[in-house]
Amino acid sequence: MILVLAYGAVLLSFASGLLALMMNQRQILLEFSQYWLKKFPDSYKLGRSVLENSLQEGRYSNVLRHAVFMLLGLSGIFAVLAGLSVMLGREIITDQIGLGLPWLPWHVRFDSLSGFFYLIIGIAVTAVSLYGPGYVHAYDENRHPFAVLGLFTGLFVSGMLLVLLADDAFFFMIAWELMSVASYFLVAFQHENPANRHAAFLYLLMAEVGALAIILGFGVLASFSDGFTFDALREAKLSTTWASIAFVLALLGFGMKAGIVPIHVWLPEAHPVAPSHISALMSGVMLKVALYGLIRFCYDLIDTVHWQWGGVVLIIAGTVSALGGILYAMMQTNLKRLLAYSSVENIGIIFMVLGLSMIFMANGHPQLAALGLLAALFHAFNHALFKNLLFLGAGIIQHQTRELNIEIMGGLIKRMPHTSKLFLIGCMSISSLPLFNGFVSEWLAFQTALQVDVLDNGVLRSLIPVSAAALALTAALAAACFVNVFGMIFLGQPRSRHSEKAYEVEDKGMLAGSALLAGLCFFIGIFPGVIIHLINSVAGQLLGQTLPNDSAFGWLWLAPVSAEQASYSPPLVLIAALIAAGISFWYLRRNPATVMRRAEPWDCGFGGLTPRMQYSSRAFTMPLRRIFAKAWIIDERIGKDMQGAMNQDVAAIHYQLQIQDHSWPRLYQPIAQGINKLAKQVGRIQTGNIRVYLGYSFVTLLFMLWVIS
Amino acid sequence: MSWLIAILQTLLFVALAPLLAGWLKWCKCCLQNRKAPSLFQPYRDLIKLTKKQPVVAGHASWLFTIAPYIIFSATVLAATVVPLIAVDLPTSASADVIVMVGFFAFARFFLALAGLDIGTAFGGMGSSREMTISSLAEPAMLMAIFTLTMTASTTNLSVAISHVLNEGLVLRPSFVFALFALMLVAIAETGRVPVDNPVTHLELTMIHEAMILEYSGRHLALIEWASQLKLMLYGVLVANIFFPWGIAETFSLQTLGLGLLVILGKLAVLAIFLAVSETLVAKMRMFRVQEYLGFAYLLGLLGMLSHIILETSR
Amino acid sequence: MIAVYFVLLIPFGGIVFFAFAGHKADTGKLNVRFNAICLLATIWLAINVLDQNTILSSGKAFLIDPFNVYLIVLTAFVGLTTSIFSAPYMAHEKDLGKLTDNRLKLYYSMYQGFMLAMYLVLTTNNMGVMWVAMEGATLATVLLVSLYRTPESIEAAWKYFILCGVGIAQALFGTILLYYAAVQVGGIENSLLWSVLYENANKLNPEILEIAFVFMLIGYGTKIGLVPLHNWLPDAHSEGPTPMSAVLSGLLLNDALYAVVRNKMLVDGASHSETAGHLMMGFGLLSFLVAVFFLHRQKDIKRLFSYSSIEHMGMMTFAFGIGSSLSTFAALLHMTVHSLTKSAIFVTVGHASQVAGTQSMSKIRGLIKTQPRIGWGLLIGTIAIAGFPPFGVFTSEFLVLLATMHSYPWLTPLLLLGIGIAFAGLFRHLQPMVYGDKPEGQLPIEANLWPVMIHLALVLWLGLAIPGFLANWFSQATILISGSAPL
Amino acid sequence: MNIGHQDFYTQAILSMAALVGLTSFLMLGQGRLLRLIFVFALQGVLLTVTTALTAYSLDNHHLYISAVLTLVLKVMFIPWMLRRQVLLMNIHRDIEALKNNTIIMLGGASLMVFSYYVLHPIVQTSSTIMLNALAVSLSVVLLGMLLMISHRQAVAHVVGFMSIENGLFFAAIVATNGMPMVVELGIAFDVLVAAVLFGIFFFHIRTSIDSLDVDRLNRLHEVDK
Repeated sequence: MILVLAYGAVLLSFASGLLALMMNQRQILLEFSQYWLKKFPDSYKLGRSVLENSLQEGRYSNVLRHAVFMLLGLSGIFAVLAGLSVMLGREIITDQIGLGLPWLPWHVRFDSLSGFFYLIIGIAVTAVSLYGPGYVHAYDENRHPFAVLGLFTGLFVSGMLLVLLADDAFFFMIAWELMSVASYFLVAFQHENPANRHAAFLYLLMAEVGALAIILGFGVLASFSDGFTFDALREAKLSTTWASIAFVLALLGFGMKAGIVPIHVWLPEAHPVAPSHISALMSGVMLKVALYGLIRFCYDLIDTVHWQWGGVVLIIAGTVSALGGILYAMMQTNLKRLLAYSSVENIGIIFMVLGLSMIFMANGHPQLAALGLLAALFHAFNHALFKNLLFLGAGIIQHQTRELNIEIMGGLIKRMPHTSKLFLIGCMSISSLPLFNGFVSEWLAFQTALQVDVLDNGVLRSLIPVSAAALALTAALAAACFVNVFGMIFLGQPRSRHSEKAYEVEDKGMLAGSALLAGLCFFIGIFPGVIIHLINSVAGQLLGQTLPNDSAFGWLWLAPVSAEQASYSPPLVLIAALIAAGISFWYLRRNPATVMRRAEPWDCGFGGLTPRMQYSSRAFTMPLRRIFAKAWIIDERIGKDMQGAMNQDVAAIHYQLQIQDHSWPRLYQPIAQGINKLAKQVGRIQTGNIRVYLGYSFVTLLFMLWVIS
Repeated sequence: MSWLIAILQTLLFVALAPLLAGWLKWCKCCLQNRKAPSLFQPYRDLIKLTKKQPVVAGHASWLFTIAPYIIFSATVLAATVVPLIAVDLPTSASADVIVMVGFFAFARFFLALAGLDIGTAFGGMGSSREMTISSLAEPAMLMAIFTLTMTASTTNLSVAISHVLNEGLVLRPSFVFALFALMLVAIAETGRVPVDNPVTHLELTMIHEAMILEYSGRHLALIEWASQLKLMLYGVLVANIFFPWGIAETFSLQTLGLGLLVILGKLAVLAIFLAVSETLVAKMRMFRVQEYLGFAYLLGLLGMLSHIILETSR
Repeated sequence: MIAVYFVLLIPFGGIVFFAFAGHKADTGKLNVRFNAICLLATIWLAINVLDQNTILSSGKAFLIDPFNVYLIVLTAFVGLTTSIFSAPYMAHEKDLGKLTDNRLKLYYSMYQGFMLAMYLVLTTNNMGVMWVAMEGATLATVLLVSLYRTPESIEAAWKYFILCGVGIAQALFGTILLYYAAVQVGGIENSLLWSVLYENANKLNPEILEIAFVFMLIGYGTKIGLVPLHNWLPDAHSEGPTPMSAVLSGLLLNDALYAVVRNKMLVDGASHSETAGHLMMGFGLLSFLVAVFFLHRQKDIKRLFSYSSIEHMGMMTFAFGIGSSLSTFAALLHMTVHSLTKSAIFVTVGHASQVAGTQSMSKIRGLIKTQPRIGWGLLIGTIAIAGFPPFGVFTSEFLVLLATMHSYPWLTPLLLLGIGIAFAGLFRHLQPMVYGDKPEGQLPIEANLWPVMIHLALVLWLGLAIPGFLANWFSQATILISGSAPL
Repeated sequence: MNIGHQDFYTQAILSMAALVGLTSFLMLGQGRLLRLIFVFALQGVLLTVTTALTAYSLDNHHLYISAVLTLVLKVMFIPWMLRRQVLLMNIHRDIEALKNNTIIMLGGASLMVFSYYVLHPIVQTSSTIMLNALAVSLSVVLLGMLLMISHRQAVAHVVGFMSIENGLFFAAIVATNGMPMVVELGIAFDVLVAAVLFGIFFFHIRTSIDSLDVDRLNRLHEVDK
């Protein structure tokens, strides 16, 4: 039954993809329907009318668009149901599909871990499919055919779902690459602008390299076992060295997809150029699938995680990514690029917490390991929610203002009231403020880090608190970053014509999709127990250890370790907050004489404040840019136009700022240049002179004869 | 019973905050040979402000008008967490120290947004600087707090405090470091000299004031009150974490009364220290703040390490 | 078994017919018919083999076993689809005035000649005849390479001719040595027959066989396009008419490899050292890695894909060289999917270059906008050849990687590096061609893309699931070659 | 072992082998096309004689046929065709200046040694003659390649190619008393076709680069100029 739901989700998304192909086939459908109606003239009055309506010239494309997304949404709902039921049932379902290699059919395994990520994907996909029709409506059918978009969206989603189902290396890689390739086409969707092409190329290249690393990782396991099924791989008895090699390969492969620094560069390139609902899926969900891969590989396949250095590596990589991600994010002015970098940050946090749990596992504290895993998965879940929300919001803004550059927005809070509220919720949860879901997982992360006392190893005991402090810094910077974002986009006065003219989006679906996510953000923030209960089953299956929190009042109190040590009760906090706010509000508003009066803001008496006098995003982040100057390659130019007598007084000042990621010049350009150089050298052997060629075969012959004898 | 005490304690917090501010001002005046206003001047200011009609910047949005309420109640929530006169109260169980930091972040978030909302240069400048400083201060503060929580192996403030209380007078090097770190952070977070100067209105030097420049009437009152409350909170943190003696562990009238008196005493002393330092030290440049906070972070780190290496090394 | 004679006689008839009938408007269609009938014949043949695994014709002249039967069908199939493509293509070339009736006459009759040679190579049981047929293939195609009579094409043809001629001569020397070794043993009747040799392999003198194998490897290796003997390949592919490139890449290289493997089986039978395997591995890896770098510096679209052929042949040679059952299975599969995919790609490439009016990649732009089917065909084809699932190439490469991981773990990084760089090389050239806005003055052309779709569909099918009979053949052949069944 | 102890047939074969080798050397050093072709024809004659000799001594009839084939192809047709081409394009006068001729010669000599060395394992299995004969034919093959590498004239390349064929043929005769008939015929057919094609190609190359200098066939390359 559960399996039916799981397969149903895959098939439905696949079907939505195929249905999208019908976009250009209206004529054929029309003829077919005519024929059908002739065949049974007096049947299905209703179906007939529906058919005729939907096949009308003007209607057709719209109807189809909605149908496609409806299927997608259905698959999302199926995925949610499947995930929930498998996690509540706490069972493991296995199956085989008669495809694949002759001696190796596709093995399927659906357990709590898969179920949890199924849930994530399901929610995201549902929201996106609510949002989608309104968004893609803007595309011009001739330049950007919906058939392509819909097809690859469907393939993309089904690929992700299949990855979660896979239970042998071969099937896993097929699903994995299906996901990559489909998303590649989505990134390249608007391929007439070079940015997309470049991003798509980079993305596919890194996906390929990562996939190769993963294959090799499986290969290492496989060469110690018989066959590529995960069951066989689990049996593999590896020496520590080989286990470490496999781990490093997996980290490289999955990390490349998840986007940890410094192998993250495809992310900020690919996410901005993809259609917003796709970037939402990529950033919110696909990265999680990579995370799933890593967890599956490290916790499940490499049977006993005996090496705590793996955890240390994860912690360090995670910390670097978290800090780097948020610092880079802060300097971006392209909204979606910024969000992409902030995904890097969140993934970093998740990796860090995973590393913690790995260390606890290695030191024989399974319960704390479970705590860490819980924090990581919970944060993954939250990130999926609010990052989706933010990307969808960004999509709406782009849709309404034709702009992504936050430097030239402003004042939208009045023009787009609903969007602004939803976006605000997103910002609050991502900067992990209490009462929102982001905070809960951050809190759990801190709690995990604070358990370091149980460890014996002094180095770890001092390393982990430092990384925890880095986590704190990250959180604070994230808050600053998103204050900047929200302030620049929605507050103050409009900085450009577009944002002056902007208005709230009509399409209810787009708002509904975002509202769903926003609501979840808040709900989970208030009742985290719900999700924790689910994740416990995952931990139970992976580590054979759950948290004590599953007690009575689990929904009210959050006491992961013990009520003595730490506890947090969002509902009470919410109530208290409401009381406090209510009292002060009532008390101060009771006097009718003191209604608000509007006036011009203080302008130092010069008069004529213009929008250009507001703090811009660049200005907002300037202090941090000064303080962390080493983190970027900053190219700041100030040009002055002089005029007047002896060119003394300044007429105008031009300010240019380029900020670049260190990893480009340090890592990527050298590789590219190296390959080109090598290719040039290799090219020399083909001189074009036939006698030289004959010489080659002559020499080869002699050489090989010599080798033989 | 305990709930009642908790609520009373919170009210006490809210009520006493302006008094502390007044006392601080009084001390400074005395140190600077100025004629001091009465201790209750802050109360008068607040009342006056609530009576006034609030004026709001022309194109400020709803966010600007509700921000004060949010800021105030967030700070009050933080106050519920910190034990003032008695430990093991249910409220401090419902939210631990990390959550308290979260509340501060919450208030700050909206304060900064409000600063940006009015769409003038000052607001933006203020929010930018505020976010910068706070994002540097937060790790330092957490380092300091972690030292404590790892000693007491809990993040629940009242449990931690009673733990310190029960183990009696133990000289912990880590605590010394943590204490100084926390003090430095407190000064930065509450916007005192040398990081920020609450009394100045010289545009280019102000941080906190720049953000609330457009506020008036009851809004201003709320924000002022919130910042006084914040000052007191930090004071109580420093006082009760590191010198918890005298705080009530049982809910009898005299213990509570004693606790109240003791804490008043501690705060008074702290305020004097603060006043002296503010009189002696000059405000530092914006871009030297990172060194200041870096030092605070370093102290916190040292505290942490000394806790790990010196105190519980195995 | 009569089927074999059909398989051989039909193309022979084709040669004669086209040579004397002269070129008419419908010759292209006739060519399709010939190939279609031939395909039927091969299928008939395959059905014969289906029940009993190996068939020796009377007089042992022909040998059909699981190793070559699927190659035969593949040859016929690719031959057919390519002829389907070539009919409108050549017509268009004629309209452009690049070709005359006489040349087309030559083209079609030599097309059949090439097919005949291919069938002969595959079906014959006689090593000598195999050599003759291989040489015949060269002779049949050399004139087609120079079909356009441009200086480049003539140069390419000359190089092809000389290099392959000299190379194949080495193979003959190897054959003679083989024969000699067999004669030495004595008591072996008509000892050039592969089946006979295979039975008595253990009696043969290993040293002689190894020397012979060196000559074979050099000789047939030239045809496979192993570095550094590959130099003729890109020239011939890029200068000849595109259908020729398709069949050269899709069939000729396979069959040369087939010949080498046949000989390797003998050597392995004779000597139990792995010398032959190691030689093949070395050659394969070298070709693979070098070709990968060449991909990056191509300007001509057909050259690009011919280098990718070298790369893949290198990988197959490497896989056969490893000689474990897994790698052998992978190599057999790779032969199939590679020739399907590569010929499909060449078909689209031909159309693309007709759309742009040039083969230089800097001029081919915005195919998806100009003619979506061609653009998508090229894109999907390249995705497939670059080894992305769910296409079959991925399956085989996956298996090759794992097999290498099993047998020679320290070589896998090289393979991975190669695959990565190759991918980058292909896509850096591909993307600008298919994406982007439609350039000026490019007109959609009359293109028949069914071959492409069928090929890619088959490759997809093979990637998702290998049909039972094929899997059976593969595993039989694997047992034949490597001595044990895959897993 | 001493050649004196061999029977007449063997002695004859060995001397033939020596002569064949000699002719290859002559060709290698030869700059004039007409002489080159003549020497090539001479080699063909030697092959024919060898074949006939073998056929007679083993009275193996199908070898007579291959002898005749050799005579027709290698002695008459191909030299005639080549000569005709050369005269047609009147390049019979220009001498190809061979660079460092002596080195090439020495290289050729060392090749002969090398081929003995390579084929040495065969000694265990068979009499020395076979070894010698095979070695000679191998060296003829290698010399043929060397000829092609050292000469720039397309005609010379054809001659080299054909002399390689000769070497193979010689090996086939002396080592294995000829291949099976069908193979012999096939090879002969291939050679014939090849010869014809070469004729065609001379014409094409001539028209495209108006010379037969293969060094000028260098448009297709991978080197950045």
